[in-house]
Amino acid sequence: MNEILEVKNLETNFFGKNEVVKAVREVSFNIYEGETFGLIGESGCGKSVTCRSILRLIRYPGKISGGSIIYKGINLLELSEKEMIGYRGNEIGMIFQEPMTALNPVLTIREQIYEALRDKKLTKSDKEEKAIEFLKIVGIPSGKERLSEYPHQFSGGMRQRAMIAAVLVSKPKLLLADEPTTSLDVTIQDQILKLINRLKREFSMSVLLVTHDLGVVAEMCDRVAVMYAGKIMETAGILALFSEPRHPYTVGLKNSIPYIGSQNEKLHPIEGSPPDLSNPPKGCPFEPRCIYKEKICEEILPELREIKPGHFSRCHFVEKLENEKGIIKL
Amino acid sequence: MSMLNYAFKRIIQIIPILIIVSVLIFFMIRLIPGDPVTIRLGPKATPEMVRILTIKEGLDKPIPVQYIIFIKNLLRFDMGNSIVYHIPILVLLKKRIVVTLFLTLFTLIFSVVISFPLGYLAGIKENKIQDQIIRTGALVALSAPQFWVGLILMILFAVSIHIFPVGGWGDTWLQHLRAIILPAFTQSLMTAALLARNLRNGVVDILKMDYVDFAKSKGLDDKVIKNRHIIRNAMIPYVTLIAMRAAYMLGGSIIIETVFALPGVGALMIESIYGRDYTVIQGVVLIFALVVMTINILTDLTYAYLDPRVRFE
Amino acid sequence: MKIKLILFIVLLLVASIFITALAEKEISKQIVIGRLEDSNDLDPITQDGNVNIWIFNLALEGLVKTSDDGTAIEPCLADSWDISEDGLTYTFHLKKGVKFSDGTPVTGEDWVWSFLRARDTEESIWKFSLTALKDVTAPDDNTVILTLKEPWAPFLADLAMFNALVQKKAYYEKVGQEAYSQKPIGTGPYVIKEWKRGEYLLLEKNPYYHIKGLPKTDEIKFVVVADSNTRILQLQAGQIDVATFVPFDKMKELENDPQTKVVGFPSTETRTVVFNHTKKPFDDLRVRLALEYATDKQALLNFILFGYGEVATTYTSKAGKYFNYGLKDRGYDVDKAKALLAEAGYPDGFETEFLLPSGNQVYEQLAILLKEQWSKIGVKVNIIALEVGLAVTGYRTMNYEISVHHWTDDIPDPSQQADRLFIPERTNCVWTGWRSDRAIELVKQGVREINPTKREQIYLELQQIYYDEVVEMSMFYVPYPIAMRKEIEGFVQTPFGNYRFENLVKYLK
Amino acid sequence: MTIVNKDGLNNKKKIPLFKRNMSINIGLLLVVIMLIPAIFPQFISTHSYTEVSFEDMLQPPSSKHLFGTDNYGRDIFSRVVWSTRIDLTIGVLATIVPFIVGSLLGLIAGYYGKWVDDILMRILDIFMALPFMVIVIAIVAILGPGIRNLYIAIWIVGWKYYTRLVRSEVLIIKNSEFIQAAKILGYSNSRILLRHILPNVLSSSIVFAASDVVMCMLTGASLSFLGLGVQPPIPEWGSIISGGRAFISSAWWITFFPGIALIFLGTGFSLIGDGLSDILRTKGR
Repeated sequence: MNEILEVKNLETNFFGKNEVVKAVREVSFNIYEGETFGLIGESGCGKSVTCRSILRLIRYPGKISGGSIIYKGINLLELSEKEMIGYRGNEIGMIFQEPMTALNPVLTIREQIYEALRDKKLTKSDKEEKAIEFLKIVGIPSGKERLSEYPHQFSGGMRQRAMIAAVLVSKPKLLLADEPTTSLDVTIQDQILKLINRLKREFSMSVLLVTHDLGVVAEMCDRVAVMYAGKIMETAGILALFSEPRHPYTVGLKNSIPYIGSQNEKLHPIEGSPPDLSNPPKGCPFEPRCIYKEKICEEILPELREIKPGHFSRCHFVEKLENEKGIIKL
Repeated sequence: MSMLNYAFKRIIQIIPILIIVSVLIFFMIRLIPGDPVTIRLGPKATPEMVRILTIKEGLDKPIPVQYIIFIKNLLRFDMGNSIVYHIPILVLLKKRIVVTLFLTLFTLIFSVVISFPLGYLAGIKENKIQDQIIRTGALVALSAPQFWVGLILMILFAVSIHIFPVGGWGDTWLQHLRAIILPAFTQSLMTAALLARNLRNGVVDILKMDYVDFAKSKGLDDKVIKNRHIIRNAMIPYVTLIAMRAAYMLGGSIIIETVFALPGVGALMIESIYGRDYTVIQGVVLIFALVVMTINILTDLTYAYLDPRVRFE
Repeated sequence: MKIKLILFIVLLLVASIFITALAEKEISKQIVIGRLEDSNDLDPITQDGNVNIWIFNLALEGLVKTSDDGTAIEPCLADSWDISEDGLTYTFHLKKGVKFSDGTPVTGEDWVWSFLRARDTEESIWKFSLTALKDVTAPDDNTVILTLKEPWAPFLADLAMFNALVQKKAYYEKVGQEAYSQKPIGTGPYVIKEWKRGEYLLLEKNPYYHIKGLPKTDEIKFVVVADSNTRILQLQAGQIDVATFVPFDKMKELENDPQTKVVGFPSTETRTVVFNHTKKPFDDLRVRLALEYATDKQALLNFILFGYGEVATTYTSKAGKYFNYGLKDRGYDVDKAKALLAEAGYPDGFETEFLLPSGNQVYEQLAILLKEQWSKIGVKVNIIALEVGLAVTGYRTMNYEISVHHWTDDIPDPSQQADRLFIPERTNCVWTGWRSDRAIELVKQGVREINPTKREQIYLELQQIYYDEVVEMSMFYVPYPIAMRKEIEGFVQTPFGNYRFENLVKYLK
Repeated sequence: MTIVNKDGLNNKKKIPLFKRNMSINIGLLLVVIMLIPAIFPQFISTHSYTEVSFEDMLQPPSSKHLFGTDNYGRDIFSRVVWSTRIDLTIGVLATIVPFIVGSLLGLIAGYYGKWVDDILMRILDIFMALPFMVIVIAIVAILGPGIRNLYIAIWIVGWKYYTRLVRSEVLIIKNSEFIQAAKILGYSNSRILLRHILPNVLSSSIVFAASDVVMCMLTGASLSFLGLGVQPPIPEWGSIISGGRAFISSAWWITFFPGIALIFLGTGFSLIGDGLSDILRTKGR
């Protein structure tokens, strides 16, 4: 199984008038062909920024200040803007969180799907055919009529489907899904996730799924990276992550969601709030909220250590956690 | 509601407003002390002369009666004769309107030519030096009194070097063209400034929009994004503003027309107020009101046309 | 020898070329005149103001006309006339073969019609000038006989007025009042060719004009340039050839400009500062005198008229008939003024309002400067510049304390102005509220007295009364400020404002 | 899932307005500079602004007369200085009243809707349909000129813009949760209007007001320019300019300097308005 994408020490900063917000700090992970890789964390932890960095969609005053993003052996960060265009869409597609804002309100769905079909040879009728076909694929019936409608005439779920269609027509190999379901209500969420799963198989894509929802991760992902305050705290296979999490933050996350059939209904939200990223603590960023914290945590930022094959964690007390399995309710 | 019904509904709404406006203006101008006759005859006219002329002009009748006559004629599309010039208002207005239309048209052309590139540039260069310069320029332009700018331009381009005539309208179309450039430019400064700011802010906001990124993520090149996704969306408020300015200018730009001695609607308006040429004032104001409201309706319709999200209630 | 000869011939040729060049100086076909406002009614009977009056002499003519300097009555369409002893019958012997501008001959019928219409038209505000006229007859096309109800001294002068001009009856009856007021037909040097309201009035040479070779210029174009400043700039830029109503502050500049020249044509215009006699303290002669003494008229003249015109001593102008040269300017004397004020019971002066129409630069200057000068005797002036209509109303309703205005005669005779000024029924003594039975008496005599010397005495006395009473404060006699391109010759404006353009030409270099 | 929602990108420390916005600073600076002549003209002006002298007529700028003299020989510099107070007051006073009245009307129209709204909007339509300058001139003509009536005229025509602005804002905010909540909690309308809605809808009309000050100054100047403004010989930039108009070919300085002063002050206010709108826009995002 070979890598399709490798992110190494990615650094993305936002340069405000009087401060620099370090949104993504030395993030590294990789995605294998055909797998779904999850990136989870509270909103603002930098997961979306990481996602956009891959397509180099970081807006002024943001800037990718370091690291490398290697897609099929090519470092995207070294490409010219012109070369980059070649990768957007055809190679890497992206589904945005808010279809309402991601679709141009004054353009018909037709225009927005057609423009993704960049093959010059295509005639109008070809394009229409394709568009309708893909609308059907994403589950929008009677595409012919819907094509000439505007986004605001679509329901939330339909809009998301339409956007997915607009992304898929150019058959990307890697699909970035930035919180694709956050803006939708639960029933629709499930449909969309299922849809993504199905399409992933049909088009044999790899997927990077960005979400703050452990449930979604559990349902979709093969491997997961947990992000906190712009850093990766833990990376693991989905089972490992849930069965034996090796980072207090991950634990915290887990304890904060109800489990069907779990013994006690009591939930443990994580107290406190993430650090200010314009001057991150020099120690462990999670330290202030951590229940295992000790002196050292303030002083030294732990390494991301491989504690088991394929299982990485950034904590001084991985072993301690291992011994106290008890607190982890399954 | 369909566009047509909507338009129709709006057009119906015009009528009562027109009626109220007509009443307002009719009585308001007659409230102003001084009447056309004494003003024209001057302070030393004998009461006898005044009496004769008042009767001649039909101003001896009670005001309500005059109003009824006015409305009667209006329904026959006759606005009556100018008290000062003794010719039909419409005849008098025709050439004045030509001047004002000409002025408005050129002002708009200048405004767009100036504001579009600048506004767009400022937008995409948000907070960069170009943006700063353009915005400051716009601010200064906004705070510059038109009559002053007009005079200064006159000194520069008409008095020192005779590139343009110093006011006046001329007889041939060529002269009209030369005559209109300075005033149109003067007037365009403010409009251009407003438009440029409007476009700039529009572009700035749109650039923050996800759909621009989404378009990018689809691998579109900058040209397509610029034309299809940025400009097209930014045009909506821009075009609306242009229409509003047009409506404003069609009222006749009293200041500009005074400074450049252009025989436009504005000049006619102020002449008529000074001369208490009641019939002309009524006529012009009514026409103006009609034009403004029509343009407002057209604006809303264009807006609806450009922005599919707008629905008619 | 030969060479000399050749040289001589060459010189001869060159010289001849020069001479021919000088001989026939080319003149322009059209002359453009910039004026303040457009005419509004060209029917001399129904029209109502100078904008029309001043141009009638170009298109229409009467039996007599005033001389260019306005002092005398000259024959026009009448070669000569005789007046009966009782002064009730005027017989005019007409010039032969005079044609209207449409080529048809002038008939006696036209004359009779013209006079009766002038006298009897209800909506004419000028009827008053012909009230004495009893009857008109034309025994033949070369004689017109006018008979009067009573002896009327200014009658000849009245006949020189714009409403006594001969017009074509048949044409009027054909086109009707409305069209006629756009384009009357007469015998004058010019014909109305085109009139674009508010823009220009185009006059064209009358091919049938009764004086051969005149007028010299084919077309006269009056353009409306309401804004004085623009008018001047257009003159300097050569867009117009003549600018009327030149602001006096501009005259110097235009005089020095190599392109232009200026003329101040003497006029009957008198500028006066009026007092409302019905309001304290202006009912008191001493106060009026004090203000007169506190006013440095010469300084004001220099300031406002830049030396054009002269200080006025009475209500009528030198250009008018029977001017009283005996009256002298009282001069500028602040102490005397203070004394008078004190005497009148205002030792530390008083506060008053000065009403004037806004936008009139000359009036505004006058007000501002008087404010300055009068402050020296403790009189505090508050300037109230009202929009024209408001100003006129305020003035006519005597709702003012001090104001300013001017007067111009229409006829070369003092009777019209005297009547307007001294007969309270007319304008309440130009809205001063002052009245003098002696003056009223004199005015009545003035129009009946045929004997010139006796008549002169009457008007001299009137001027004396006005002077002694300081009815108004007469300020200046103001000329018509005209500026024109250097190439313009023969521009004439009579003291009554009428334009005379028979000899107006523009030389092309 | 209870995840403490805190946006790492936006939790900037509260930086005081002035630090944050340059144009406001500059704008304030300009205005403050112009306040000096407005408050202490007597110390700055070099001559009396009314004193006329035949000798000094139409003098070009010199050490004696910084900005030269006009056709009365009056010192332009001193006149420009003395004008500042008047124009400043015109600008501010002419804006405040329409701002308050207009905003309140907009508030009422927007909040109560129904017939109140209808009536107000129809009136607004009528005012919109009448040409601005014509009304102003007519009103000034009816009331007679002078600063007081000039204010009234501008007030009468000025309110409509604020009404429109505020009304549209109210319509948006009216249906937001917290207003609904306030209603459910049974707060009185007046309390909801003033405590909850007003603070949220005022911003845009404050911004407009800042730029409106300029418009009012220009309108005032324009009216004086047309001879309907302040009474002579009181100096006012517009009237100085119109007075100098006759001399633009010979004495440019009469026209030039008051214009500059007007632009200077105008730009000051515009900058403030611009800055404010910037802040609001960033807040809005």
